[in-house]
Formats: sequence, C-alpha cells, structure tokens
Amino acid sequence: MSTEFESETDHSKAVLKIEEATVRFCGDSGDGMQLAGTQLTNTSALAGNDVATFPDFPAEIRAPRGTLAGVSGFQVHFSSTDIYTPGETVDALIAMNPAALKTNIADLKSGGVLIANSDAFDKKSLEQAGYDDNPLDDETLDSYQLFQVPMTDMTRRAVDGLDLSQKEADRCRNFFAMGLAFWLYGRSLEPTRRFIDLKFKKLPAIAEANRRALAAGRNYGETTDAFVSSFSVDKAKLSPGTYRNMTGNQALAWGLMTAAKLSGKELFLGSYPITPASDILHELSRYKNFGVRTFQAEDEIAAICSAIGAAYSGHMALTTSSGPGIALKGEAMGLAVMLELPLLVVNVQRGGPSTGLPTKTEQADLLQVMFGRNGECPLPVISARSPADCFEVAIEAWRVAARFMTPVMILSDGYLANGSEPWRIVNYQDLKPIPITHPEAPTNGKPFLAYERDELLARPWAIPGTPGLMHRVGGLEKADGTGNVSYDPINHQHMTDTRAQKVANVAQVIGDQEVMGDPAGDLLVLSWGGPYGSCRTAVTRLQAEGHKVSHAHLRWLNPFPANLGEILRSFKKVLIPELNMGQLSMLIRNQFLIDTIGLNKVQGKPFQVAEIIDKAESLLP
Amino acid sequence: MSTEFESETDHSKAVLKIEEATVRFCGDSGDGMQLAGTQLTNTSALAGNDVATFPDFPAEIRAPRGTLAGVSGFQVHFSSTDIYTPGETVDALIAMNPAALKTNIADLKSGGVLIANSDAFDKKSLEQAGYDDNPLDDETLDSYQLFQVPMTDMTRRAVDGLDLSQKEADRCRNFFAMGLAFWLYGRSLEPTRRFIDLKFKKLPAIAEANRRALAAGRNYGETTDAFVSSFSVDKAKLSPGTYRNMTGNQALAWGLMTAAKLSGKELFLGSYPITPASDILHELSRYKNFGVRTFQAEDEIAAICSAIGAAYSGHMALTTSSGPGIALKGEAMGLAVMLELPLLVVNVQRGGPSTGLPTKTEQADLLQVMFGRNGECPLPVISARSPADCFEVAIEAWRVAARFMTPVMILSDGYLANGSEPWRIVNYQDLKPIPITHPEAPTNGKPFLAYERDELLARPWAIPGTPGLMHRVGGLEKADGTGNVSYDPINHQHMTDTRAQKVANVAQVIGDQEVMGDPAGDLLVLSWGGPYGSCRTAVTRLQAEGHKVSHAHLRWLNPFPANLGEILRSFKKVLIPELNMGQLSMLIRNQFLIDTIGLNKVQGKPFQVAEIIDKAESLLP
Amino acid sequence: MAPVELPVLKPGDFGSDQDVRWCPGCGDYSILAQMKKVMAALAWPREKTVFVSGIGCSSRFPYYMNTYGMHSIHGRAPAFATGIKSCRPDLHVFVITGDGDALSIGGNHFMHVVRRNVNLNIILFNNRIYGLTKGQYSPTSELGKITKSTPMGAIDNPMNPLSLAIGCEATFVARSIDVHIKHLADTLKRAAEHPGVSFVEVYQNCNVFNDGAYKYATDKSVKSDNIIEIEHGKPLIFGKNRDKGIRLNGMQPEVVELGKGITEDDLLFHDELAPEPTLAYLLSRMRYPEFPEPIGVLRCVDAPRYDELLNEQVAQARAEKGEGDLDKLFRSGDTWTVE
Amino acid sequence: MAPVELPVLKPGDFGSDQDVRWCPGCGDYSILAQMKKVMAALAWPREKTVFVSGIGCSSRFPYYMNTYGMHSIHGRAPAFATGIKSCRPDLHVFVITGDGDALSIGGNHFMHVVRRNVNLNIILFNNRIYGLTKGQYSPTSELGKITKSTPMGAIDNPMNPLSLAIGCEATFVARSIDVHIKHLADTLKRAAEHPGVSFVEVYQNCNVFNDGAYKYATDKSVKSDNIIEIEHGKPLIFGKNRDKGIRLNGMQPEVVELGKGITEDDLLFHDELAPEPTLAYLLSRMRYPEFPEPIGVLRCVDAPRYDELLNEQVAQARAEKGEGDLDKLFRSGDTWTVE
Ligand SMILES: Cc1ncc(C[n+]2csc(CCOP(=O)(O)OP(=O)(O)O)c2C)c(N)n1
Ligand SMILES: Cc1ncc(C[n+]2csc(CCOP(=O)(O)OP(=O)(O)O)c2C)c(N)n1
Ligand code: SF4
Ligand code: SF4
Ligand SMILES: [Mg+2]
Ligand SMILES: [Mg+2]
Repeated sequence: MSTEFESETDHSKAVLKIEEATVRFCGDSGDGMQLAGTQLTNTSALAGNDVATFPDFPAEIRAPRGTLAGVSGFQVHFSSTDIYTPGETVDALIAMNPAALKTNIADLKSGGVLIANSDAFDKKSLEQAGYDDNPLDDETLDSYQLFQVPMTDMTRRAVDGLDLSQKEADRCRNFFAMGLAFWLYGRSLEPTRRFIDLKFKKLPAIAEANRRALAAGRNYGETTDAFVSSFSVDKAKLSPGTYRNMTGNQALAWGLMTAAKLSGKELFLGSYPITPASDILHELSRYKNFGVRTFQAEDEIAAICSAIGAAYSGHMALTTSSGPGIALKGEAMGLAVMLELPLLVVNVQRGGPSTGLPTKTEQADLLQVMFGRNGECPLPVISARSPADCFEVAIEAWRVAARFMTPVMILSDGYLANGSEPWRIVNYQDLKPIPITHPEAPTNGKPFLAYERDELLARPWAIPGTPGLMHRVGGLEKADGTGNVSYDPINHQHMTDTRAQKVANVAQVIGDQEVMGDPAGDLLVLSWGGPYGSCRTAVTRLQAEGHKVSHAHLRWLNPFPANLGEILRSFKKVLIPELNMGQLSMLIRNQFLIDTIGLNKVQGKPFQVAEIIDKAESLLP
Repeated sequence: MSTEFESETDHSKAVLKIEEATVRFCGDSGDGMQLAGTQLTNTSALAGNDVATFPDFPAEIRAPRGTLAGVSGFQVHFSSTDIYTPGETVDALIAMNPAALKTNIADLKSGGVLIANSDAFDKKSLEQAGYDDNPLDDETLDSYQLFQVPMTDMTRRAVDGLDLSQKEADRCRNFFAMGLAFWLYGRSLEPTRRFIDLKFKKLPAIAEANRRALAAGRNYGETTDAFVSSFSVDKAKLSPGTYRNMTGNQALAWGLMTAAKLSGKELFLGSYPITPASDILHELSRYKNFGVRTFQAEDEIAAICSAIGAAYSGHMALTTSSGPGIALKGEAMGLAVMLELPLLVVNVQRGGPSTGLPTKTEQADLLQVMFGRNGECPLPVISARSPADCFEVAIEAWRVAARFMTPVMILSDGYLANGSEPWRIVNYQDLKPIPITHPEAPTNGKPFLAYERDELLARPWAIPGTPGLMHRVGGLEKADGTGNVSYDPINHQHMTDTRAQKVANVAQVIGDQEVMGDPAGDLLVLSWGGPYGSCRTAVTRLQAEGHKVSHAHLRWLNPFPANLGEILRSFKKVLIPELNMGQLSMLIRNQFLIDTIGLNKVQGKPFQVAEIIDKAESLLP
Repeated sequence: MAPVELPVLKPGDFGSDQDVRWCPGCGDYSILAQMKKVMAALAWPREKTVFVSGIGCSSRFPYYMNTYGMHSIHGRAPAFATGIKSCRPDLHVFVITGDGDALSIGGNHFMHVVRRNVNLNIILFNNRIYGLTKGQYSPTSELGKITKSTPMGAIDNPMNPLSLAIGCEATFVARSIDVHIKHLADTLKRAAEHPGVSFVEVYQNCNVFNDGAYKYATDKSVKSDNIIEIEHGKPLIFGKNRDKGIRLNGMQPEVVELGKGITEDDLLFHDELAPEPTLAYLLSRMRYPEFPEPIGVLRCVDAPRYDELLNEQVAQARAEKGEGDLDKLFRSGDTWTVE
Repeated sequence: MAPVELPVLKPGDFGSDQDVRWCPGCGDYSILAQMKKVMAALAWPREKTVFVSGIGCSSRFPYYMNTYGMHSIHGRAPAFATGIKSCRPDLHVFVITGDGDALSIGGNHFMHVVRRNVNLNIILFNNRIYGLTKGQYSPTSELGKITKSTPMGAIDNPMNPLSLAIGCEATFVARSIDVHIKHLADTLKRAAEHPGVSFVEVYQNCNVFNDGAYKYATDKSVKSDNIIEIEHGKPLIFGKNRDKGIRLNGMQPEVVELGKGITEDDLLFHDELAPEPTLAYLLSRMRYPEFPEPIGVLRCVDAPRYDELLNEQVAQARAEKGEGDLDKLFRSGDTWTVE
C-alpha cells in the first residue's frame, strides 16, 4: 500500500486570502455528503476558524437514487471572524449529480465556484432531475465559475488495483470531493486521514481507497489547469480555550448530563423516536455509565408519563419530542403542572402543521407549548439560540425546574438540532452546582405538608422511600398546604393564582434582558431561538452602517425578563423575525400592547441575513 | 288506592305576587334532588314562566351518604320577565340534610325561605356535616325564615299502608319536598303526577306512594300554621310559540341532528365518555332511527380519528369531549386541518388544569383550542351562550365546517351543558338548508384536483365510491392544487397562508358583531360563552341606571367579526369577564392592541350578576 | 449498627386520613380491606411502597393507602409506574386500574408493561362498566349490554383481560373476586411477591351501575358450579360436591362428571409453571356459562425483568467504562485549542 | 338498465402517478406489487377501495395505489378505518401499517379494532425496526438487538403480533413473507375476502436498517427447515424433504421426524376453522430457532362484525320507530305554548 504524503501547504498556485467562506456539498443521500461536510467542518475548526454548519436532509424516506427528493446537502461556513450562522448564499457548491445541482444552485452566489461531477450528468440522471438539456453544456450556469470534474472516473482510477467492486470504488467519491475542497481552501488532509484510519480500522482496503481518493482530489486541484488559485482563511480570534464542534442535539444531551451531575441526580429520559429529536435519545442512551437511563416508550404519552414517574421517584426526568409528539403530551404536561414536579420537556420543532415537513425547521410550536393544555396551566419556556447554546440552556432549564418544582419546556428546532458550531469546552468544576434538597420526616410532630411553599412558591420534593413523608399526589385540584383533593371554589382560585405566580417568579432568577447596541433607538430587533444568528449578524451590519438598531434575543419566553417592557418601549419600532406567522409577536403584543412588526416565514428554512436587513431597512428612518 | 284530587288553586292563605324566584333543592346524591328540580322547572315553564336551571353535582364519585362531598343540588330560576341566568342568590332553599344545609346556606339571600328536613338533623348527620351543634336549634340561621319540616316522618305516614320498605318509603321524600315547594309557588301538581304515572307505570305501589308524598307536601304547606303565605309568579311575556325545556347538552345533540338533516347527511359521532360531555354521546346514541351512528371509541384519539375517517367517507362527523380529552385530540386535529375535511369538535369545558374539577364549570380552554396543535394550525372556533343556544350553534358550526371544508371547534361548558332553559321549538322546514355538493368525475379529461379552491378557498369534498376521483390525502404538506406531497419551501408558505386565509374568510359569512346598547360609550362589556346571561343582566341593569354601558357577546372566537375592532374602539373602556385568567383578553389585546380590563374568576362557578355590576361600576365615570 | 426493631404494622396502619368515597356497597371496599391486610402481612415499610392509578372509581384507591401514591391520568398508570420502577427498583410499585382505565384508553400501556415484564403489580378492578362517568359500557361489558351509551345494546365483542395479558406473555396472571376475601388476599399477596409483572383481574361489583354482574360467581347457590378454583399441580375439579371436572379433548376443554369411569387422573392438571403460556391461554378462554370460570393463579413463571435489566446495563456500563467523567467526555474526539 | 360492461383492470391500473420512494431493495416493493395483483384479481372497482395507513416507510403505501387513500398519523390508522367502515360498509378498507405503527404507538387501536371485528384488512409490514426514523428498535425487535436507541442491546421482550391478535380473538390471522410472492398474494387475497377483521403479518426486509432479519425464513438453503406452510385440514409437515412434522405433546408442540414409526396421522392437523382460538395461539407461539415458524392462515372464523351490527341497529331502529322526524322529536315530552 502506498499513500502519498506530499507537504500539503506546498501550493504551486496563487492563494487569495479571504475572510470567510460558505461551502456546500450536495449529492444523493447515498453519496456521503454529510460526512464530507463534517470533515470540512472539523478540519476548518482545527485550523482555527470559527465554523457553523447546517445539514439539509431529504424527507425522511429514501428516495430512489438520483431523484430530486433524494438530494442531501451539508453546508459549512468558516471564517476568520466571529460568525453566527452557517452562511446563506454559498461561495462554493460541490454538486455530485444533476438532481443536487438543480435543488441547490439557487443558493450559490453569482460568481461563486461550482464544482460538478460531470460523470454523473448522463441522460438518465438529467431526466430524473428534470433537465431537458445538460446544464453543464449550455449557458445556464454562465454566471458561476463552473468546474466540470469527472469525479467518478478519477476516483475509480485512484483506487485502481485495490480489488474493490465498482460500487465500493464509487463510494469513495466523496473523499475525492473533500480532497478537492480541502485544496481549494488550503486545508490539511491530516484530520481526515486520522478519521479514515479510525473509522475503517477493520477494512484496510476501503481505508486505503478513501485515503487515495482524498489525495487524488487534492492533487486534482493542485495540478490541473482548471483551477488557477485557491483561498486561505485566517484563524479566527476566538476566546482562548479548547474547542470542539457540537450539534444542537448533542449539546443538549451533554448539557442535560451535566445538569444531572451538577444536581447530584441521575438522569431518566422517557422518549419516543421522532425526527428531528431522535438523536437526543440516541446520544443519551450511550451514556449509561453516567447513570443515564433511557426508556424508549411505546408512544409519546407513555414517554412523558414515565418521566413524570421518574420525577416523582426523585430522579432528574426528561422527555424529548417534536411537534406532533408534543401535541400528544399535552394532557400529561397538565398533570405535571398540577403535581408540581420538576420535569424537562424538550421540543425540537419541525415544519408543521400535522406531519408537515418533518425534516425541515420551523418555530411554530411556541403557542402550542404555551397553551396546548386544558385549563389555566402555565409553565416556564426556554429556548436555545444556537447549537452550542443548547448546552447552557439544558442546565438553566433544569436549574429552574428543580428550584421551582415545575415542568420546564425547552424549545430547540431542526436547524439548531442538526446544525453545529464550535463549543468552548467547559471545566466541570467551574460550573455552578444545582442544589437540591429532599425533605426528611418532620421531627416536630407536625404533619408533612406536600404543598407547603417556600418564598418563591416552590413546594418540597419529598421522595418515596423517605419514612414519614408518605403522601399522595394527583390531577384533581388540591387543597393548599396539604395537597389533599379539594373542590373548594376559593381554594381553586388560590391554587390557580399560585401556580401562575410561581411561574412568574421565575423572572426573579433569570436576570435582566440584555440588549446588543444602544438601550434606545429607532428599531429593536427582538428574536428568539434559531434566528439569533441571522438577527445578530444583520443588526451588527446595520449598526456598522450607523443605524440606530439594537438586538435583543430572548432566552426565556415564559416568563419574560422583568425589564423587557422597558426595553421595548425605548425603541420607536420593534421588529420580530420568526419562523412562524407571528407567535412571539402575539405574546408581546398581549403583554405590552406594543405594535410589533413581524417578519414571518414558514418555508422550512432559516432566515437569510439579507432578509432581516431588508426588512429592518424598510423600517428605518 | 286513593289519590287526593283537591283543587290545587284553592289557597286558603295569602298569596304574594312576586316577579321572579330562585329555588334550590339540595340533599344527598341519593335524595333525588335533580328530579325535584327538574319537576319544578317543567311545572313552572308549563305555567308560563321563563325558567333557567343549574344543577350542581357532587364530584364524580359518590361519597358516603350524608357527607359534604355527597351533596347534590339543583337550582331553578323562574320569572314573569325574561331571564338570562339560573339565578344567583337563592330565595328559597330546601335542604334535606345537614350536609346540604352546610354547603348551600351561603347562597341563600338574607331573609330567604329555608325549609329543612328536621328529621335528618340527628347527631350522626350533624357530625358528618361538621356541625358541633344543631344549627336549627341555635341562632345560626336567624337571618332566614326557617321552616323545620319533619319530612321523613310525614312522608312515611303519607305512604303508610302501601307495603313499602322503609327505604322505599324514604325515597319518596323528594316528592314531599316538591309538593311543599309547589304549594309555596302556587304550582300545579298535575304535570308531576303525569310524570309519576309514566315513570312508575310498572311499579304501581311506588307510583301511588310518590303521588301521596307529593300531595302530603302540598297539604303540609296549605294546612300547617308554619307558612302564612305563598307566592305567585305571573306568566312571562315570551315570544309566542311552543316551548320545551332543554339542557345545553341536549340542545347541542338536537342541533347536530338537525344540521345533519339540513345538509342531507347522516351523523357519525366518535366519542369517549368524559364529564361533562358524556350526555351528548348518550343523547345521540338514542337516535339511530335518525341515521345517527355513535361509536364509543377506546380513547379520545380513536374517537376523533374515527370521526375524521367518517368525514373522509362523506358523513357529517363529530367528536365530543372535555378539556383533558381535547388535549389528547390535538395531533389529530392538526391532521384534520391539513386534510381540510369538515369536522366538528365539541369541547364541553370543565375546571382545569389536568383532571382539575371535573364537575365544575370553567372557560379556560379557549387558548388550548386556538393553539393546542403543532405548527401553524388555525381553525374556526364558535361558542354557545346559553343552554338553548347550543342548538343554533351546532347548526351554524356545521354550516361553516361544510362550507369551508375545515374542522370547527364548538365550545360549551359544564354550566351550559347541564343547565337548562326554555327553547322555542322551531319548525324544521323554517330552517335554512345547508347545501353540500360532492364533485363527480370530471368529464373534460382534466385531472381531478383535490386541493383546487373556490372563491372562499374551500377545496372540493370528493368521497370514496366516486369513480374517477380517487385521490390520497395525508398529513405531509401538500402541493397546491394536486394535494400531492410537497417539500417545496414556497409552496409550504403558500399553503400555510392559504389555510390561515381560509379561516379568516369565515368572517365573511358570520355577519357583523351586534351590540346591545349604544354603539359607543364609557364601557363595553365583552363576553363569550356561559357568562352571556350574567353579563346581559348586569348591563341591562346598568343601562337602566343610566350608565353608558353596552354589551357585546361574541359567538365566534375565531375569526372575530369584521367590525369588532371598530366597536371596541368606540368605547372608552372594555371589560372582559371570563371564567379563566384572561384568555379572550389575550386574543383581543393581541389583535386590537386595546388595553382590555379583565374580570377573571376560576372558582368552578358562573359569575354572579353583582360581580359584574360591581366591577363595571368601578370602571364607570 | 444495631439491628433496628421495626414496628409491626397492622392493616389499619395502611389506611390514610382521607375519607373513603365509594358508594356504599361497592366492591372496591373489600379489595381495599384485603390489600391493607396483605400489606401488613408483607411487612414492607410503608415508605417503600407506591400505589399508582389512573382515573376511575377504582383509581381513587391510592388516596386511601398510607403509602406513597399517585392518582395520575386516565389509562396511563402503567407508564408512570414504569418510570418509577426503572429508576427505583427498591420500591414496591402497585398499579390500580379499572376495566376502562386499563383496557380501553390504557390498553397500549397495559400491553407494553406486561410484555416488558416490568416488576409491577397490576390489580384490575373489573366491574364491566364505567363507574366514575356513570354507567357507559366498558371493553369487558357483554355483547348486547344496554348502557347509557348503548341504548340498543353493545355490539363490541368484549375483551378477555386474561387472554390479552397472556397474549402479551404476562409472567404472572391471576383472577379473584371482591367478595371471596380469603382467596383475594392470597392472590394479591402472591402477586405482590412475584418477581416480574403480576396481573390480577378482580371481579368487582359496581352496585350502582352494574349490580349483580358477577352474581353467577358470587351467589352462594350457584357459584361452585360457575367458578373453579385452580391450583398448581392439582386437577381441575369444581361443583358443589366437587363432582365435576375439566378434561382436555384435543385442544378443547370439556366439562365432565367424575365417577362413571372418569377419575381425577383423566382431568386436566393445572401447571402454573408451564413455560409456554398455551395452557394459561386455554384456561383464560373458559367463560361462563359454557364453563366454570377459573379463579386463582393461571400462570407464574420467571423471566427477565425490564427494570432490572435496565439497571444492570447501567451497572455494567459503569463496570466496563468506569463512572462517567464529563471532563473526559468533553475532550474526547476532535478538539482544538485557541491560545 | 342494461348491464354495464366493466373494464377489466390490470395490476398496473392500481398504481398511482406518484414515484415510489422506498429504498432500492426494500421488501415493501414486493408487497406493493402483490397487492396490485390481488386488487386486479378481486376486480373490485378502484373507487370502492380505500387504503388507510399511519406513519412509517410502509405507511407511504396508499400514495402508490390508485384508489382512495389516507396517510394519517402515527399509529392511528385502525381508528380512521373504523370510522370509514362504520359509515360506509360498501367500501373495502385496508389498513397498511408497520411494526412500530401498529404495535408501539398504535397498539391500543390495533387491539380494539381486532376485538371489535371491524371488517377491515390489516396488513402489517414487520421489518422489526423503525425504518422511517432511521433505525431504532421496534416492539418486534429481538432481545439484545443493538440499534441507535439500544447501544447495549434491547431489553424489552419482543411482542408476537400473531399471539397478540389471537389474544384479542382476531377472526382471521395469517402470516406471509415479502419475497414468497405467490404465498403472499394468496394470503392477501384470502385476507381481503374474509368477512370481518383480517390480520396479516408480512415478514418484510428492511435492507437499510435491519438487513437479513428474515434470512432464516427466506434463504433458499435453510428456509424449508425454518418455516412451515400450514394448510387447513393438513398435517404440519416441513423440511426440505418434507420429512419433519409437528406433533402435540399434551399442550406442547414438538418437532418430530417422519418415518421411524411416526406417520402423518400422528402429527398435529391444522384447523383454521377451530371456533376456539387456542390452536391458533399455540401455532403463533412456534418461533425460530426452536420451531419452524408457521406461514399461512392460522385462523379464519366467522363472527359478527362491528360495522355490520352498527348499521343493522340503524336499520332496526328505523324499522321499529320509523325514520326520525325532527318536528315530532322537538314536540315530544313536556312542552307548553305561549300564545
Ligand atoms: C382523558 C380522559 N378521558 C376520559 C375521562 C373520563 N373518565 C374517567 S374514569 C373513566 C372510565 C372509568 O371506568 P373504569 O376504568 O372501568 O373505572 P371504574 O370507575 O369502573 O372503577 C372515564 C371515561 C378522563 N378522566 N380523562
Ligand atoms: C406522533 C408521532 N410520533 C413519532 C413519529 C415518528 N415516527 C414516524 S414513523 C415511526 C416508526 C416507524 O416504524 P414502523 O412503524 O415499524 O414503520 P417502518 O418505517 O419500519 O415501515 C416513528 C417513530 C411520528 N411521525 N409521529
Ligand atoms: S359507581 Fe360503582 S364502582 Fe363506582 S364507587 Fe359506586 S359502586 Fe363502586
Ligand atoms: S428504510 Fe428500510 S423499510 Fe424503509 S424504505 Fe428503506 S429499506 Fe424499506
Ligand atoms: Mg369499570
Ligand atoms: Mg418497521
């Protein structure tokens, strides 16, 4: 076996220094595009760039090869400056077949680099993609820098002699594409080689083939005349520390495990698989040695009920799902509110209504999680703003749930869940513990009161096994103090008010709302969840242009920070961009009677920075 | 057998003419208080009064005899003028035991008539009710006109010789109480005698016993010195017509059957029992000869899904439940929105959250029915304002569902469902038909488009069995026109907008909002659902006092009538009384940015007129 | 530490301070009384016991026990109980449920908790009616039954809870009767002691909405002809004079009279330990009036328990990988350092 | 009216215009193909047929049939189908479902539709995995199975769909295999023709997430030892040389070799018409590797159908009380007139 080991920085061509780049790999589901994207991400991160990614899966089911429905993409944004989004218009698009080209070309910026696997543009594939003529041959793509690369052929040649079937050989094409992309952006092949060694340890021939394809791709860029220059992106000025790349779902899982440990608890997850939340279940089920128990229940209702049982039994309890599953959990969530037990409910939102667009992102479950239960049934709601932020959010949510004895809803979405960005690794001992105490039997002869409250209105968390504290909980209205069943009218009013006030009290611990920019001005962009990045980028740019625009990003949707009203009233206009038809707007308008302006979009895709800038500019003096 | 037949109008005592009276029977669940109340209601209605009733059941389970938890009450309000509520403070209270006295006395107005079955105030019963001393013997009840009547003893004597067991004899006590109440208000015994004849046809001894007890009660009032006078209430000036008494649940059931017939459809109900909605299932299951099919499903989810199946198959489809069951239906409701099939979902609200107060009334599910589904998932919401109004509401809801091809939510509540009032019987042929057409196979060779829309954005209702129209529906986002699965971003936006606009278009057919009183003024009382009666009474009284107050009662909660904003802005203040913590307020504030004032109460009980007047007065100049 | 002298608890010590609120005469009272006796006999600490229920008359049960308890939502008790037991295998967890609660809305959770063999004790109060909601038919109501929701008679083929449980391979399946108090107490005790899921169907009279549903099985004059007390290793004999038995005819049970050439040895012998559930299934199919209905333990076998296996996996993971170390985890895989 | 000449439909006429989007090689293709053949053979008008499914790879099925169809929500297809069939007994209603869809989230609806004997045809594509959500274990996955959600192996005792269905007294229960196309077509056809609920479990290969799950039953070299084709009235014989059989030993089946004194007559004879489901239950318990697994019709009996009974009640009510008259109803009971 021979592997080429030339120095990878030995560029014989011109190198253009750029600040940032957005690259997208796209091809058939079977083409390994997710892997290609991940490798470019890691390599760029290791090179010191700030990075952010966004995979774009096909609909859940696998479509036949080569069809539009089967296209899978992965976008990587890397930069020498801080970035907040996985990029929008694409600087370089690598398309493995006509279908991929067709579905992705609209996002390539004019003048951008387009690398197409010309071998894949045969008649059948073109037809499948709905092309009458080969776009590589006519003027369709004239506004891009088109590079036709016979990737299939080159890859087959590279692996020649390794005794692979043609199918196996063709599976290495993504490494060829990676190699080429790595060359284009001056990236080292080393991390990917390490990955290959690890991943294909037991398949030496495949490992070698991939290694060769990778090198061949790099060499192709370096050698052929087609490419006249490559790019380089400097290291970003990230805060010092050790970093790793994390998706939102992974960050959430790890945050939850960390929260458990910080509170001296073991974690129980009751869940039922559903896109795009399943990966949290997958991830957590791997960590039994952390005391994590995962239970794949028969359905979403059993999932949350088992978690409530776990909470009653004294564990840190959690359930995860997406919109349709959350709808099913409404009744049990109501019980959790009544029982006043700590519980985390994670909703990784996807396109709705109904089954909707299961693999696409949306923020349209805010009102569902606020109100999707019978009766007056409030609970705190927190949202994550970026993939890595999911880690923090998980910890903060559990802190509140445990302190207030309440279910807390965590909102993520498909964009955050599958997207990734660098996370600065924390040291466990630097994190603030989450103190939890369980009452012991009263020694003063007084009866134990399961619904006696502390200054923030939380009740005690007495757990089975504790002598002397035997008590019964249930979904009927309960008498203040004792928690016994009560049908008394005034008590019902009192308990309703108390449950509401308890949730309102959360505002006392979450701190004030921060504003990026001046505390007053012409326009406040108010956002929550996934659009954080686009909003932050947009506002930063607008501020740079001298506009009196500020950005406030809400982490807690219920309750709002105490100072929010004051902030909102300090701006002439308030713009709320949301990937729904105006759900946060509704809450804000109701509470503050401010005529918010919505920027609303439900297209299964995140906002583009430009969309926000355009809208904001239309509102500015 | 001998039954006394003296003339019932032959009053030897003074008769005071009064305008209206509110009478409440209360006793143990086993004491037959519901029957007593119903008889007084019917008799009063037959006497030409306007009537309204409100039963107050104990919590679902039967408590041991004589306990506070086991008390059952039934209140009747009858009047010579129009009434809108079952009355509030009680003019006459008939208490069959200490527990009943204890739980009900607070509602008796000072100086009111209190008739107590003194035989039931023994030591054990007093203890069970938590009385240390016998309240009949001390000064506790000094502010009422207390009549101690040894009902048990008198009843036993009346039925003596009929060879009944003591238990059977005692079961006649409610007829004694009725007889006494009938005397007190100058009511004929005849209707109740007819009822006895019918009901106990097969038990002549029991029939005779009840007849005797009834007469004995009447005679007791007439003869003893205790009562010095009785009352009479003139006929009300009701619109001419034939009337019957109806509970909300019955009116809803009959309205639904009428709607089915008007649209040439047979009715399918998929339901699962739950208080206080079960009676709709019970009622509808009796009318198979009207083509009504009822299916008691295994749970609420199956109930709504079976109804959606029925709708797809071309039937008028319906599901009924209460809060917790509605929570379970959220996911399937989302599917119904996506499928755009006509479907009625009835929510007879009860006290929440969770299991809450199952037998008590509340209006706290408005936001749940608006938003308790994943994604952007709008549907029209209509609410009933009084028991008899449920009839109209059912028809109107189906008219909209069928016209717009959409699920429609009907909100009722425990107060309306079990309360009753006179309903002026309609002639079927006077009702406006509900035209429904199903498409036939296109003959022009064009393919059938399942999601092609008409001017109001409704799609066609093509039903299985129709040749040439075979099509598939489902919960994934669908392409405009064809209805095929589509993941296209712009299409998703378009379909989301379209579904929203379709619901908004309902405003075009529901007519303008009406206002009782001046179209502008100091205060608008804005209400929905059950509080209609108390609000109407309160505003009428305030207007009589010269205040510039008007009343607007919303029937449709989504969409709002087109002119609502204009109305709201014509008043200096808007008061919204709701049996929740401000749910309509939230919708109004959001949409119109008006600083509504809430009068909110969750005590399992309807508003008192005085509560609304007090609040309104505090807001008036 | 010196061994602690545990106080001996009496049945009454297991009663809570809440008034029992079933209708006078309801069969639930008897089951409650027997359960308290069993609790006293088992002598488990009260704080180690949790009663979980759904919604229904029967589901008020936990309020009346001075143990930990949860009155949850309709049909879902097995799921809550699974969560409790998975986290806390040290607790004794009982599920109290009704025929509607367990078999109608809760059928799926019932099925899954049974097939997973979670170490719970499920007691189903089967009164063949919806009590709490005042008299609709339930999944165990007979065909043709007239109820509030079936004025022309029920048309749903009723479920057989035992057949269903056996269809899901329940490891302990038994039946008893509310008024047969000694048998009931014995059965509840055996169920409580069974490691793995135990399922007991209790015939319970709802004297308000379905009075006399089990008259054939409780009425002194007929019951010995209509029920058969099965015992492990014993032949199936019944009748007032113990002169009738059950014999197998191929796969089909048949009623025979003893004597006239038929001896005990010709009868079917009960084997609650049979590894395959087919015998238990066959017994579950014996229904009045064609057959006497079996009461007692139909099946009692040992099988791995979900909650134990889960906790073993946790222990095994710890043994193999060591107690999880977050700092190590955070730094695993590709990382990079910014100075 | 002159009799209308109906056009004869071919299998291809039952395909819709939508691209079939299963993974290449998926067993679902074969089931689709056989279903189209069966549809053509049954010659029911396409517009009289409705395919209802839940969510899962298998549940995309209705999109591919040129009939009426509903791709509903996860697990609930039997409930939608019950509504359709209750209102429209004239329609032929199929339920297409997966092992997760039918048995996990949908277990309760499955159970109830079966015990009610609603006249539906339920085809369960059992690939022992969650396909659509990319590879979690399902209720039919084996103990110890490593999947995305069970990295240390599944610890849930798997369900046996046939045992469950028989526990719920299904009137038609059968099993077939995706690649055994003639057997599959025959079985689907018999299921379609059965009056009452018919339940067919189809072993289906998911070549992406659970490839080879049924190798033992499909691999030429071993399948005849591992599956047994059962036929009504015939003895249970299997093996490449048809030299092995199943004999009853008490309630217990055992594998015997023919010859050596054992003849066909000693074997268990299949009786799909047995009124009691115990035999079918016993057959359902035969599992690889201890036993060859039965394919074919385990049970086929006649029983009243919910949908028919419901419609009969409607007819009976009309016959007895006359077509409902609203005006009469409104005026029934106590009324009074205001002039
Ligand atoms: C989600 C939901 N649906 C319906 C109900 C109403 N409900 C309460 S108990 C019950 C059935 C009770 O029957 P069963 O389980 O047999 O118990 P029993 O009262 O007979 O003991 C029903 C339908 C409810 N509380 N919650
Ligand atoms: C309420 C809800 N929960 C979860 C899901 C996610 N989901 C879709 S299909 C499926 C399971 C698929 O498995 P199976 O039924 O065996 O079908 P297969 O894909 O294997 O054919 C799950 C969990 C969903 N769509 N809806
Ligand atoms: S309704 Fe029936 S089951 Fe419920 S408490 Fe009364 S007697 Fe018992
Ligand atoms: S994932 Fe499996 S079941 Fe689904 S289409 Fe692919 S091969 Fe078939
Ligand atoms: Mg019951
Ligand atoms: Mg599957």
